[in-house]
Amino acid sequence: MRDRAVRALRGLVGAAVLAGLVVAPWAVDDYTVALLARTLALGLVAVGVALLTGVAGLPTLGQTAPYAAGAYTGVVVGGQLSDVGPVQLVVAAAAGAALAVATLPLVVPARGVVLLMITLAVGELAVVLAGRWTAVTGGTDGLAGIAPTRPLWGLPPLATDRARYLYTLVVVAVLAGLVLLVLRTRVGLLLRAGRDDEARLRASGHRVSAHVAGVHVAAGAIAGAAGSLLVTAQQYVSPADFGFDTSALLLLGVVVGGTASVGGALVGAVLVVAARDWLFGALPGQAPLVLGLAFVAAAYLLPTARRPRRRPAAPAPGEPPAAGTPRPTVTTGVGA
Amino acid sequence: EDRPGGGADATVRIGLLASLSGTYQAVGKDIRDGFQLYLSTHDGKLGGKKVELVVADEGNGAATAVPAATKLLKQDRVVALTGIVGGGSVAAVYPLLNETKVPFVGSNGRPEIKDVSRVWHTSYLSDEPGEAIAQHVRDDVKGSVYAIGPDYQGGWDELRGFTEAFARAGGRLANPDGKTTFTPFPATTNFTPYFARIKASGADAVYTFYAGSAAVDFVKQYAQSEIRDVPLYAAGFLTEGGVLDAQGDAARNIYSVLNYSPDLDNAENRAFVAAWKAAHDGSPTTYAMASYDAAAVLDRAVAAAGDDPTPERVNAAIGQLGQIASPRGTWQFSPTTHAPVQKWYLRQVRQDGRALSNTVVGDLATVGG
Amino acid sequence: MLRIDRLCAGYAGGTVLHEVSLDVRPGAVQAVVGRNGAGKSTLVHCVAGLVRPQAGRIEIGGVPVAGRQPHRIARAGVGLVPQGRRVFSRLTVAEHLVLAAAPWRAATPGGEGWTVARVLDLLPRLGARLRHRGDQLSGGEQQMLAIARALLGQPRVLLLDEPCEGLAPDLAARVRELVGSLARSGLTVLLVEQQVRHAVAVADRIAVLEYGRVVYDRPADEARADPGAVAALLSVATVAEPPAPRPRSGSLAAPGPRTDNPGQE
Amino acid sequence: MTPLLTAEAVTVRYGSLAALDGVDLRVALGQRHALIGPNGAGKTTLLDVLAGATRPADGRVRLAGRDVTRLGLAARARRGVGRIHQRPAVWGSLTARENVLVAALPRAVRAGRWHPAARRRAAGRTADALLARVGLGDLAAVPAGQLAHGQRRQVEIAVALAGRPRLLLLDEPAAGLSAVEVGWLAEFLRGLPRAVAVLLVEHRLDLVYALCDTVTVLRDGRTLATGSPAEIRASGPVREAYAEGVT
Amino acid sequence: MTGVPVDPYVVPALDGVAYGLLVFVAAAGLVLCFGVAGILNLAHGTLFAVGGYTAAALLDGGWPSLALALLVGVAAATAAGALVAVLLTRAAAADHLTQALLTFGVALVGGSLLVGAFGPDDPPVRVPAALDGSVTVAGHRYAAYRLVFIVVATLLAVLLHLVVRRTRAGMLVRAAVDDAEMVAVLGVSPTVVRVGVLAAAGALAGAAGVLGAPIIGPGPDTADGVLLLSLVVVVLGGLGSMTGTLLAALAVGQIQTLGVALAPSAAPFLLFAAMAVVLAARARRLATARRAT
Ligand SMILES: Nc1ncnc2c1ncn2[C@@H]1O[C@H](COP(=O)(O)OP(=O)(O)OP(=O)(O)O)[C@@H](O)[C@H]1O
Ligand SMILES: Nc1ncnc2c1ncn2[C@@H]1O[C@H](COP(=O)(O)OP(=O)(O)OP(=O)(O)O)[C@@H](O)[C@H]1O
Ligand SMILES: [Mg+2]
Ligand SMILES: [Mg+2]
Repeated sequence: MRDRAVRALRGLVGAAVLAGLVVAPWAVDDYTVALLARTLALGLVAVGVALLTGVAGLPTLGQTAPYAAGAYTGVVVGGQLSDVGPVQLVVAAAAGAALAVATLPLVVPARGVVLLMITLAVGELAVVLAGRWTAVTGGTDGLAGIAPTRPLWGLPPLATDRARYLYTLVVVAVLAGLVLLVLRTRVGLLLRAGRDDEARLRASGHRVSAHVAGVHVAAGAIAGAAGSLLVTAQQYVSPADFGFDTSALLLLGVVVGGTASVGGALVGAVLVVAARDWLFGALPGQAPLVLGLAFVAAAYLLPTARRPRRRPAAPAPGEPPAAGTPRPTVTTGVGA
Repeated sequence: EDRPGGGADATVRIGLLASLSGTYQAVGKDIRDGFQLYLSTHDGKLGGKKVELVVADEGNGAATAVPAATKLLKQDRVVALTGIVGGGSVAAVYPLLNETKVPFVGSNGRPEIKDVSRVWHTSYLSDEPGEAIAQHVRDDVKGSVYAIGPDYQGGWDELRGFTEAFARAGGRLANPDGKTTFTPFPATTNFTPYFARIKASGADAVYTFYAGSAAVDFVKQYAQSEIRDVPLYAAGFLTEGGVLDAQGDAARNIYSVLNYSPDLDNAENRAFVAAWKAAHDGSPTTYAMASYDAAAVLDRAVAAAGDDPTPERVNAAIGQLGQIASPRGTWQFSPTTHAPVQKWYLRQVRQDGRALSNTVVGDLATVGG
Repeated sequence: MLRIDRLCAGYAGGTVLHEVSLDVRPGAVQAVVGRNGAGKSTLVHCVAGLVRPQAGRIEIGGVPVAGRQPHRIARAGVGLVPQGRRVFSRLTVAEHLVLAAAPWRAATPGGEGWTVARVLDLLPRLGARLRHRGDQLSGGEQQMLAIARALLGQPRVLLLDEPCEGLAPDLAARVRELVGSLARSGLTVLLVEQQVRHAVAVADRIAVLEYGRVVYDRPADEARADPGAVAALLSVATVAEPPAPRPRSGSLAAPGPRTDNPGQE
Repeated sequence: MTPLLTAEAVTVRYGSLAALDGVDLRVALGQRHALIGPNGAGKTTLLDVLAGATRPADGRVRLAGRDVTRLGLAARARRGVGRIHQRPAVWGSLTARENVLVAALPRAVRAGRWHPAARRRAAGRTADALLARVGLGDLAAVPAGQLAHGQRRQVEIAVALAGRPRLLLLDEPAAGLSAVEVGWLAEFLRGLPRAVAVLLVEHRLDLVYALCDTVTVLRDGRTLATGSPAEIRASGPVREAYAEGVT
Repeated sequence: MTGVPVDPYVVPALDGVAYGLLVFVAAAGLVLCFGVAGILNLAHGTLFAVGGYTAAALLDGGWPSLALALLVGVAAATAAGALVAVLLTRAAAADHLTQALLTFGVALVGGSLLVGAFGPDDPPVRVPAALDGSVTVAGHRYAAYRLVFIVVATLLAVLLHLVVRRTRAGMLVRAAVDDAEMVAVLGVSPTVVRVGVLAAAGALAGAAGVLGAPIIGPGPDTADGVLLLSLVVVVLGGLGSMTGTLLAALAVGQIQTLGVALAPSAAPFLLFAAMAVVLAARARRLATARRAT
């Protein structure tokens, strides 16, 4: 019963957040709008994280790497090639996807906690690289004063917070909608099946490694596009945008949003990131404390928390038994 | 729209952004306290107007600094912004300053910025401490010097300031390739392998820059290493503030260069130190002093800006201030960099009563601008 | 010994058991049969405390246990051989045996206690696999281990959920024999069994569960005398002729979209 | 009869234990072949090797004449090997229908339905038909993780059939099924197209004798005998060995 | 200057051993609760910091104060660990990610409270005078206190291995990871097992915090650093294997010292690059050896 209430509450919160996002530019001040634009970019990364972590059962802390690749590519494209948003988006997404392809040998064989640590390493390496590749990235101090983007050919550049926000909102809505549509096809079905039991999926003739590689690359592309959005939204970028705390916050946002749901992830990440940003301004010095309490409360409210589950006696065939890995309960805990 | 207008009893709203949580919170809290100390010793007024100080948390860097600064600038609509611990945060906030046309009187680090028309600093530029001490090290050390520092923008600037001036003075680096050794930051907690390299290089002295917990680790491990007898010179933060307590005896005899020391003998400093000690444990740091000075700068600028201190007027007034009397001695803004032209001091960690403290042992060059 | 009184239970999706009542005397074997999904395992799990009853009473030796924590029920002397074995995949057979030995109970009433030696004597195959981990055993070996684990807990009430699944025929026969002799020595047994033939052979009473309701509960002698009755209730078909598809009704796991589909969260 | 599947001298070792020790097996096209033996004889291990889940230390496996020893699960599934596991393996968070759908999709792709919607429709028809056939039509929308033990096995049977295999490997499909469902199952296996070969591992000998034309007895990783049900029944040594295996 | 070329790698190599062992001690609590019991406790670093701050507050340079600090630090961290367990109880049936959410929240709150209580500066830590110096090893000077860890870590590794593999308690913990319900059916409350594990892990973290304070001093950053390093070695070590974790810790120690000394320019990449490659290689090996039943 309580689960149902919480779920209903969640639905309400989700709807309220989405409605709020649409009316925000006319309802709140510039500060909040600027903050929301940044937050939405992160929300888009969260869509990729949810795709990997929730839908496909491949938990990740490394989406900041393609996110960073997309952001810096966006800067370079903006400076050298074109100030038109969609061009930057496409090239940045390609950069994110390319980075994901480069890391495939590392991530494809891994699952569960091992994957979590590998992606953590990838993310950290990306940040270190971003901090040292001064010629492109401006080093740890970052790049400031990036030229504004044009939303489309022939339109004026985005000069105000509201314009930047609306651009971000439209792009995020389109991309998240696209992901949702694709997930409604057999792709979503196969990803969820792979999360439950991989060997069984192989035994039905599916190429699981290809699915895994595909979803990594897709999430990379989404993160890349989000990187370009971040640049457009805040006209500034530094390695600090891609640090471990960003990864952790994204993952937590996705958990708060309900792991397997892409829309929930978007809302969850937006809520978590907005709460953090808002707290740092509103309660100076107390933000971590309040944020921590909020996380604890959220863990209690999650409906998945108390569902009885059936556990098979032997490890699921997809799980390497010799690893000594505790079953990534990501799969069963949420599932059964 | 709600910006307070003219009148003698009007208020001015000042934004202070500093790390109150995260890695740099010790520095951030000093900056906040220094500013508040100035206010509390001046009736809570700047330029004769009541001050409403809005404090926001910079967190660990740009990611959290930008939203907090956005709030101060766009929601609270402050007349001037002060504080900011991290150079990266300054860079990130800079476009917002341009957009909102609010002057920024920074009290700590700062990256290279092209257009400083609205940016002022009461601390110093990162390459100045090294520049100020290089000649002294050259004269004092008979032999080569090993340069080592943290691998991020601040570390690069600090060490570059030293190595360039040192080379100009005819000094020789002991580093094998003649280039500074940079350690991963903030990941490095164990410096022993670097000490082994220093030992192998046969250096006669070491110059470094670390701050915060890295400074504690560096100094404590240095004192137990094979090179503990090699003289250590540093930018002042190595032994500044709270880290000195944590380092304890390991810090004894370290030389550092800084624009301030609590034992400076001038009237402003005596008043400042006394007021500080009345409110806090221990002695004030350079961070607190710089923030105190930022308040002093704003005090005079707001007074000069007339009845309706708009951001533009305050900014213009800062440019006209001239000499500023401060606990560190008198200084003034450089017309080109908008950073102080000030005197630098050589300090050494010595016993001072029961505690160790940074004692001034000599004046170094006047640098800045 | 084991009294179940108007027990209702189920899951988030709906009620599965409807007013189930059973009374098992000490030293008796109560068999429960029923089609897949009838609620047999749910019933067993309720007694063991793994599913919380929605209503009704469960008494063990006169003490009400419904709603108690599973480990308390276990300490009250209830042992379980769960369906699907559920052995610990990363513990060796030897470790299972160490863990299962219940230090807080001396012996089964009326009989000498189960020792590791006695269990291995009964199930010699396990003795040859002592160093294997749970997930390195064959299906039948896992089933043996699940039985051994339950016996070593020195239960007073033993819940067996299809204990012979996956056992080779002769071993299955020996396990059924064991069930009979355990009951004769005073143990109370609740036995879920798919093969009516076998259930009737060892049980003192036999109950048929259908859509979560007890539709038949008689002494086994009666069932033996009239084998058609139980079979008809189960609409047992011969291997040759398939039965008509069964209807589904009641509140049992209503088909259709469930709100709690975890995949949709 | 042409052999569809041959296993030659297959050996699988786990440390010092030889779970399979030079096992030979031939399953002909359309044959109903049973594999019996005491617990721990190596039956499941052999199915693992045939399905491509375990790589043998020695020996080879041929499918329709081709050496498939080095092919993995997916590749063999695409060559027509279907499997039911001893412990029901379903996709717990997918509904029963989605479970069958997933298995039916590759088949629909191979059948040349390139339009995704057509493909999905085809797979959906297969799924509905199969679920109805195993008697789960009314539980199609329930997540498989919430089904009873026996119901999961029913789902798995449907999943295995959805791939339209040429060779069905069944590991104790009747275990945990109620008498009614066992009846269904038997009917099912009998009703399979003659082209489909079945390798059935089962401890319920009544079912084995009623369904199969050939029986192989495995014990301690070795084949003890192969023959018709009547021969196996009559063979003294076999009965003895089967009984001995557990004492 | 002696004029004789000094081998610059002796001390880093030795230091790598001591540092690796220190990392192992710091990670020991996490090996228990995450590696063995499968509970992802992101508050591990905070428990360590509790021990560290206790040490800073109580140590005065004498031996009795070290004993007292150990006692108080272990008690405080045990209590904190038990508190985490109690908080986790409701969310216990959930997956690692929910555990991560909850324990990360606890870590944030705990970190804020610690800094609130002890201030933002790194407090000084005074080791007993006998250990506060350096000794000469193979002609090189070396911090004496670090040598202590060679003893502590070895003891701890052996002890943990025995407890986890040989005692009934250890078996219960491992069994509860597989199937908590079946543990309950054996008559043992899984909640008690969980609270026990987290309390024990807290005790280990507290002890490590006290002993490690002179090297990884307590400060606002300590918790994060310790957590990250611990996670790295626990996962690298193969989750739950004491020998594996010990080897991983030693490897990490060598990477952070000898690796840095040999290739200083690669220093920022070394640890994570090595970790990613090793883990990926292992995952690949496991992926080829999967068995389906
Ligand atoms: N965890 C669960 N969540 C929701 N519904 C469940 C769950 N477990 C079982 N059910 C439902 O409860 C009903 C009864 O299940 P139960 O396992 O008790 O049947 P059973 O008689 O043991 O069947 P079988 O002979 O197949 O083992 C089934 O319809 C099943 O779908
Ligand atoms: N991964 C493994 N590691 C070690 N030994 C194993 C492993 N898997 C199986 N075995 C052993 O190999 C032998 C054969 O196992 P298998 O599962 O093939 O038996 P089975 O004939 O299917 O028996 P059952 O009828 O009980 O299911 C068993 O003794 C088992 O203990
Ligand atoms: Mg059942
Ligand atoms: Mg088997």
